[in-house]
Amino acid sequence: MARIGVFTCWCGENVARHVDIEKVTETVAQMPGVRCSINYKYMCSDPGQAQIRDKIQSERLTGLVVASCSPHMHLKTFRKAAQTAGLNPYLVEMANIREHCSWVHHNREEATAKALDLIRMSVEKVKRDHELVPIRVPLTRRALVIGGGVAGIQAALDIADAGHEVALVEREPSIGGKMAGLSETFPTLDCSQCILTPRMVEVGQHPNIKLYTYSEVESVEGYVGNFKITIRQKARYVDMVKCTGCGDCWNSCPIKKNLSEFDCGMGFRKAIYIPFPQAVPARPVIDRLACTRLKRGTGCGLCEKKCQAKAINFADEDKLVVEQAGAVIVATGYKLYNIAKEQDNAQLSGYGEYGYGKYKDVIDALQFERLVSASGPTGGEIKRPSDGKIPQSVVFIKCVGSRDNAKGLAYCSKICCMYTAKHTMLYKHKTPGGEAHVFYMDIRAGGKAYDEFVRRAIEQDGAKYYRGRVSKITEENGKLIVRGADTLAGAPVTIEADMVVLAVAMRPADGVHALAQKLNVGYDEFGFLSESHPKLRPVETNAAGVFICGACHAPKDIPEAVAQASAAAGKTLVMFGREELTREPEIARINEQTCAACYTCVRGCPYTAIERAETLTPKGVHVKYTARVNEGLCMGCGTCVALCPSKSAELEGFTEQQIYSMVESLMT
Amino acid sequence: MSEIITHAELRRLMDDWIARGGEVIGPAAVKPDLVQYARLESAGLMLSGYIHPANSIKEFFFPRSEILYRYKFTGKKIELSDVVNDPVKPMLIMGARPCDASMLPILDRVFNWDYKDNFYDKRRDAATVVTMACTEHDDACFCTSVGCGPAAEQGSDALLIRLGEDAFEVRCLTGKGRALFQGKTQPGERTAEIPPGPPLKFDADFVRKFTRDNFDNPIWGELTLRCAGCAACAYTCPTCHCFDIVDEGNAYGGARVKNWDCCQFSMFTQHASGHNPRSAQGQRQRQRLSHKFAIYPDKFGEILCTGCGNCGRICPVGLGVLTVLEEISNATPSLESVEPV
Amino acid sequence: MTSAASIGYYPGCALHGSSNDYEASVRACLGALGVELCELNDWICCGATAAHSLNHNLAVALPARNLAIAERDGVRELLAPCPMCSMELIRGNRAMARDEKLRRKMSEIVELNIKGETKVLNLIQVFQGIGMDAIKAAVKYPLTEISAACYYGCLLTRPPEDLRFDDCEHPSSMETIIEALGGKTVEWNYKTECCGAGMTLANTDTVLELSHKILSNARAHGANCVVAACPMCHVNLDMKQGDVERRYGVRHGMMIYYLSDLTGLALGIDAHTLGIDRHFVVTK
Amino acid sequence: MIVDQLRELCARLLSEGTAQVVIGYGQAAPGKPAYPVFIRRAEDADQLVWNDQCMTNLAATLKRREVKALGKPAVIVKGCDERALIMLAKESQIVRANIYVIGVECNGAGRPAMAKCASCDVHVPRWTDTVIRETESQAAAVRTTPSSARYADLEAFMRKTPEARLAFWRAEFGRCVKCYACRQVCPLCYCERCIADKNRPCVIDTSATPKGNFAWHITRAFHLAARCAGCDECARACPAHIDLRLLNLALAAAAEDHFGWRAGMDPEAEPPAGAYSLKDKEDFIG
Amino acid sequence: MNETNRFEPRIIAYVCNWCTYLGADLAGTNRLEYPANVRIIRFPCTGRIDFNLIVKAFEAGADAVLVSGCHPGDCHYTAGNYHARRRWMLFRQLLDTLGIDLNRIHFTWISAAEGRKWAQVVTGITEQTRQMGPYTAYREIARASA
Repeated sequence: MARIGVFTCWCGENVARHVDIEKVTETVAQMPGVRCSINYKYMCSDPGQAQIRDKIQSERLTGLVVASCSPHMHLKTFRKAAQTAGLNPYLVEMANIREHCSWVHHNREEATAKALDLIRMSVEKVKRDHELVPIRVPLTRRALVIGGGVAGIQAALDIADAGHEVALVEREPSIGGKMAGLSETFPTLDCSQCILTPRMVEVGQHPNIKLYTYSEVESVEGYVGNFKITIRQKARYVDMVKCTGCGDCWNSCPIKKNLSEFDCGMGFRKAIYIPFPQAVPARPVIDRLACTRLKRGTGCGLCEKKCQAKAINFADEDKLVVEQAGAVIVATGYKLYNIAKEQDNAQLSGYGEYGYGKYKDVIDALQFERLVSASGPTGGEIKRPSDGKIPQSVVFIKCVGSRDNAKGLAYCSKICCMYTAKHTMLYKHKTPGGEAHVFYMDIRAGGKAYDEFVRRAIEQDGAKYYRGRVSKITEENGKLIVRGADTLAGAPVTIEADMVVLAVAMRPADGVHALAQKLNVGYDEFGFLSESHPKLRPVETNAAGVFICGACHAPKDIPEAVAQASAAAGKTLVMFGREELTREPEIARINEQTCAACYTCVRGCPYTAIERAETLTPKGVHVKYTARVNEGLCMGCGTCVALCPSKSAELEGFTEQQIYSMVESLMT
Repeated sequence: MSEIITHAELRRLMDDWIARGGEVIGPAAVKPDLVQYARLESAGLMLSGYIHPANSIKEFFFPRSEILYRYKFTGKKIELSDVVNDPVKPMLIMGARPCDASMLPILDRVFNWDYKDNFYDKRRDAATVVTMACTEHDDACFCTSVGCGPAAEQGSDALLIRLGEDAFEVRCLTGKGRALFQGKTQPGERTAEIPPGPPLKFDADFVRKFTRDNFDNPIWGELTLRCAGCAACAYTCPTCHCFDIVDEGNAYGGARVKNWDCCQFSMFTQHASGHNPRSAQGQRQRQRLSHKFAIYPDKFGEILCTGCGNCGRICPVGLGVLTVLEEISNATPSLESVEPV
Repeated sequence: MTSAASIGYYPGCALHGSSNDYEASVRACLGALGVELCELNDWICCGATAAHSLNHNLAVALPARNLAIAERDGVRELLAPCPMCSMELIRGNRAMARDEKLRRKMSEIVELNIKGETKVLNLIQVFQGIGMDAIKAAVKYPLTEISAACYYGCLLTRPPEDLRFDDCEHPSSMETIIEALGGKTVEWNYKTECCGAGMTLANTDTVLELSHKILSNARAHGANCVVAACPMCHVNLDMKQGDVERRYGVRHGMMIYYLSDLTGLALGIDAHTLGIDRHFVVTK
Repeated sequence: MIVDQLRELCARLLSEGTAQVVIGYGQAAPGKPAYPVFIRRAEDADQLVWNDQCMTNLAATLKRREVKALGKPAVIVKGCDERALIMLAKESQIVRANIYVIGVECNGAGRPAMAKCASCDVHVPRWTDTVIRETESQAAAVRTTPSSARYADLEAFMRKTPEARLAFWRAEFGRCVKCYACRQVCPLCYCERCIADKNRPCVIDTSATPKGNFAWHITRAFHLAARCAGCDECARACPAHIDLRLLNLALAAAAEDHFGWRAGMDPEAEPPAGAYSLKDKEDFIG
Repeated sequence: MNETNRFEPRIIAYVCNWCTYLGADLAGTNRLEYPANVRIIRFPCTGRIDFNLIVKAFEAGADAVLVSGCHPGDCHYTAGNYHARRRWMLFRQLLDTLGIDLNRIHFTWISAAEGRKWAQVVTGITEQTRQMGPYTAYREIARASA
């Protein structure tokens, strides 16, 4: 039999002014199951709480209703008080007779009647509360970082520096990501490689970091604190241990004309190569599609002959490695919108009108970065691809793909305004007398010293900005005819350019969707990964223990990516700082006996916290299929309960019995 | 020599009953394609267009849902309020099929052999049942096989037999019947012909023996494999009388309610432990037939079936009592010796 | 498509009116290639530019009725040689495919069931269906003298998400056909530029300017004729060419052919049958 | 004749061991209603019939444990029945590979044909292992009905006032005795413990009173929202002739309007139940 | 004081914990007075509120029901409100077919910042329901027990 204590609070005058406390106390005392009903001026004060504790013990209460303010205000307070007195804290309910009653209803009779209803409902609810204990989840203090660009590097180093082991997985043969290929960075114009390569080296040498380059995540099992990740190490054909990175192999390789990925197709590499001189690890890889020996199975083998360390292994195969981790950080970065035509999405129709892929001198921003980079294919001289001439007039077009609903991408890629200004500067600095024309929709230069930077490009370096779009680029007599509009002047503009640089939209890197599905992380309509809350949980995801940073989340520049990476590392370290993970026990559970295994809940759960499972006898014999809640993942929203037709799903703290008894208590 | 009543007089009689505050129940077209026994708003007897209504008169004596008592918590006290003595209106059942009225003596025994069920009895006392002899039968009818017939008198207070278009011969069988027709009939020369009922379709004694001897026979499961497990047969059956008692209410009060229940539901015998002694539909079908042809007869000496055929007509998969028994007869060679006469 | 195939044919207003020369050549050359055109029964206006700015229901209902008739009559493929017509029909189909409710509503309005099973084709798609090999095989007089600037205009490749027969901005399918006919083509810059057709009456100056640019660019790239597959383009470049020349004081003298004209000539059909003698610009 | 092909196929499937049981239609005598039969021996294949009395949706038998115990089934489906089968697969109740599906072309079942047949657009099942077609001449008689006719009965009903609609349902549900025939014959009502049988709390009053009956019929209909494959077995089974079809139609129309979804039409399509779209309409939310 | 004989509707509000409940808290903090006819039942999320609860509210004698949660995109659990929205899209159609008065059922999005909206919504619903009178149609259904 229930023994409920009801404690009605005056809240000084706040409740008492409009609610007849004495009447409430007396009426409540008559409610079925109520053992004691008392009131006090300030229930949340020490003497108030002392009364609660005393009554819990003297009346051997089995449940507690505090009729006072909002549970958002003091539920924790009273739960703690109950716990101190030996009552399970989840046997406490509050009736909100202040915010929802006395403060908003000034008719004493009506307010008193409503207060009684609110308490009556809470009494019915608390009678059906269960004793709950926080869920404990064991924790592996090891992190997995996916993506070795600047964000991944930052996150890995932060966690490793805090003394925890990190596995860093990078798809390419070297870490460094897009930033390693950039020329100079805005707004300071410092050399990108000068700031990044020391960090890359640090990663390579860090005792706490295990580096998997040329590797991809194959599958993910487990949940927060206990992930098991299988990593595919692609065949490199070079023994990483034996190899010294001397370069004899690539110097001897006869297969030269392979477009360099690192140079965005603007330069060439060998069939055995390191992507760029400062690569980490500084170990080559053989391009199996280019290598004569690997293609034919016989012949050539020059690299093998030249290698004194005997590191070449043509028989190498992909390897699967399993890593344990408590947290996963996704930092898979971005790619550029392929304006010739995106293959993965029929909506993205490309920008045929700009002739990318047709006219050699129409290039994208990353290609331009390689052209101006001192380590690039032209050694930093700006020569146009078609004939190697120095362009005297360059047109830069912004928002190519971005902010263009007609082409399928509605969002702003955020960094193009800044890097285009940088591009005009770098071009003007290197090409005396050259003309830089910029077509823009808006200039978005919010950031420390950003707008000043753009003004400098326009005012000091003389870049010409036109507010308007370019409609078409055609080629006449070796010139690119750029036809656009200057909407401020209200006139069409035609520029005869030697080269055109397109600031194309940022898109999430290839393969991120498959990865997101393995990790149960959501993504938006453009494929960017979804954070758990846009304001308050910006690096968390709905998959507990999975964090995101960098451009896989949304377009962002280097400082932002780095800041977010450190935030993700910080969140990971907060988790690792605990003894064990405890989670709120007000979560869903499934009655496996009645579950019909339709798995509607599995499809509907926002946290993929419900799994397809099997009920087995103690001896392991199959009884039936069922759905099962993963306690490590459930956040307690209760969506499954509403979706479950047989009501085999139940949410602790908001059970069907509780809700129905509350509604029915209003029938009297 | 017989007593005759005209259709017009019969209507007047029903009208008077309603006018005096009683209720009249009879077959009615409640939907264009559905005839059921229903409360009649105004008098008028439906004489053709159906073989048997899609329900039985059972529910007017033993309702689908009936409150046994109400309860209320006041302060820390519980208050009960009885409803058993609430009055019921005088009820005239007019034009029931003899196979329906025949269920009354059967249920009388169930509700009175030990504990007297006042809820049933007060309705029974308030009722006068006038049956109408059948002039037609269909494939589903098998009254003659269970000791009933087109003009069976069990449970009737008076029996009407059609005499031409608008007159009936009245045979008053009880005091209630005589009281009802007192002064309403004229003597007549003609005596009505009672048409023949359906032919004999199985031997009830054989069925009784078979069910007793074949508790574990897989034939039950085999014959009833297509049973969907609903209660359509039981709830339209005049004689099925299982019920369940539930409390409907909240912490402040409510009512204890008696509802129809059915042995064909898997939950019917489900134990709280999870164990179910009748876990398969075949076992539940066996139970139903055993109850009708062995268990009830063992206790009360009569078959718990009036042969109305509703189960066969209404079953969504055509699995009435008759179908199963015919199959048993077919499947069992020994039955040849007791083939219908 | 096999030879002697039959496809549905939606002429629209232009091919039955001002551009009956186009219809003549389409019929003649497709006939010679073994494709029989079955004109759609009781066809009505496609809605063109006017309907969608007046009434959304009307804009869908007009093409919907034509499509429904086609479906009712078992027409699986429907040729609409006018790109405006084909675009309107395609847009109607798409609107109904995306909105089941609209589809049912249209079925009710036009009192015919519409499933959206009829595929609408333009002239190029029909040629693609016949196949370049079949066309090459049928050529009697290869177009050796022809150096054509293929002009697609603004509509022929649109809407790109529905018309995937060619690249919207850099099309090349017409070139492939001309080359199959033995002709040469030039690479030029105004393939998909607007000719100003919508402004023909309202803003003649713009039309003349646009047409002038198109003609000039074609000539500059060495073309001796322009090939179009749109009645509106043809009107602007052919009929208005004299005005252009007077306005800009130049002599273009550029023959404007329909794609079907050149095909017909290569197949050995005479210019009169093809309606070429009804063009305005005439050269030897 | 279809029936000959069916019998031959049945015998072959059983003798080759492709299926352990063939679920089809049997008939006590010609002209009598056809009911499910469960053929387990090739020599019994002659029990199968095929005619316009084959109304029952045999997909509904698959949920029953007695039937599951018979082994791998081959089941005969009409186009409409197949929709339920597809939904069962979508809801993990069957594994397609573990069932042999025999499709039979149907141009109307029942005499007169059932209401659903008038707007049928799935005369020929497609998700089958074998499909048996009518002869050419019969197939030519295939009806094609405008899809707008699908909801004609509903639209007519909705022209009544809300008060008249409520009065209608009070009368309809007033006849409900809670025999649960509607539930038992429904291929998609496969819960092991129906919410109607749940107490603590009692979501649906056990009593067959207006309160309990409204709660039951609202729940039954809504649990089938965007799932009901429109076989109308519930309405056909109801001994009180409650017009359950109308409720199913209402939800089917809503699912089609909002999501362009028709349950069980496309085995590849993702069901809207348990899912959501950012573009879902919310003109009713203030 | 009440005017005598004025009908006081009973309104049950099912609200989510993170937006509308806090919105109602804010109405309190700002002392925005509104009619005392509404009884709030708190859920973690609108995704938890299933259709049976609306039926149950009417069975319990409610004259109107309000379901309120986070605006699209604001759900504490990211998607619960989207699930709810889809549920009500279909459920309203069923109720409409049954002839149940849709003016008795209200859906709103009210954020934690919209205390004023909460007060306005409750005032509006109370007034509207008062105009319509008691929901006798369903009360009759619910009352007509065995």
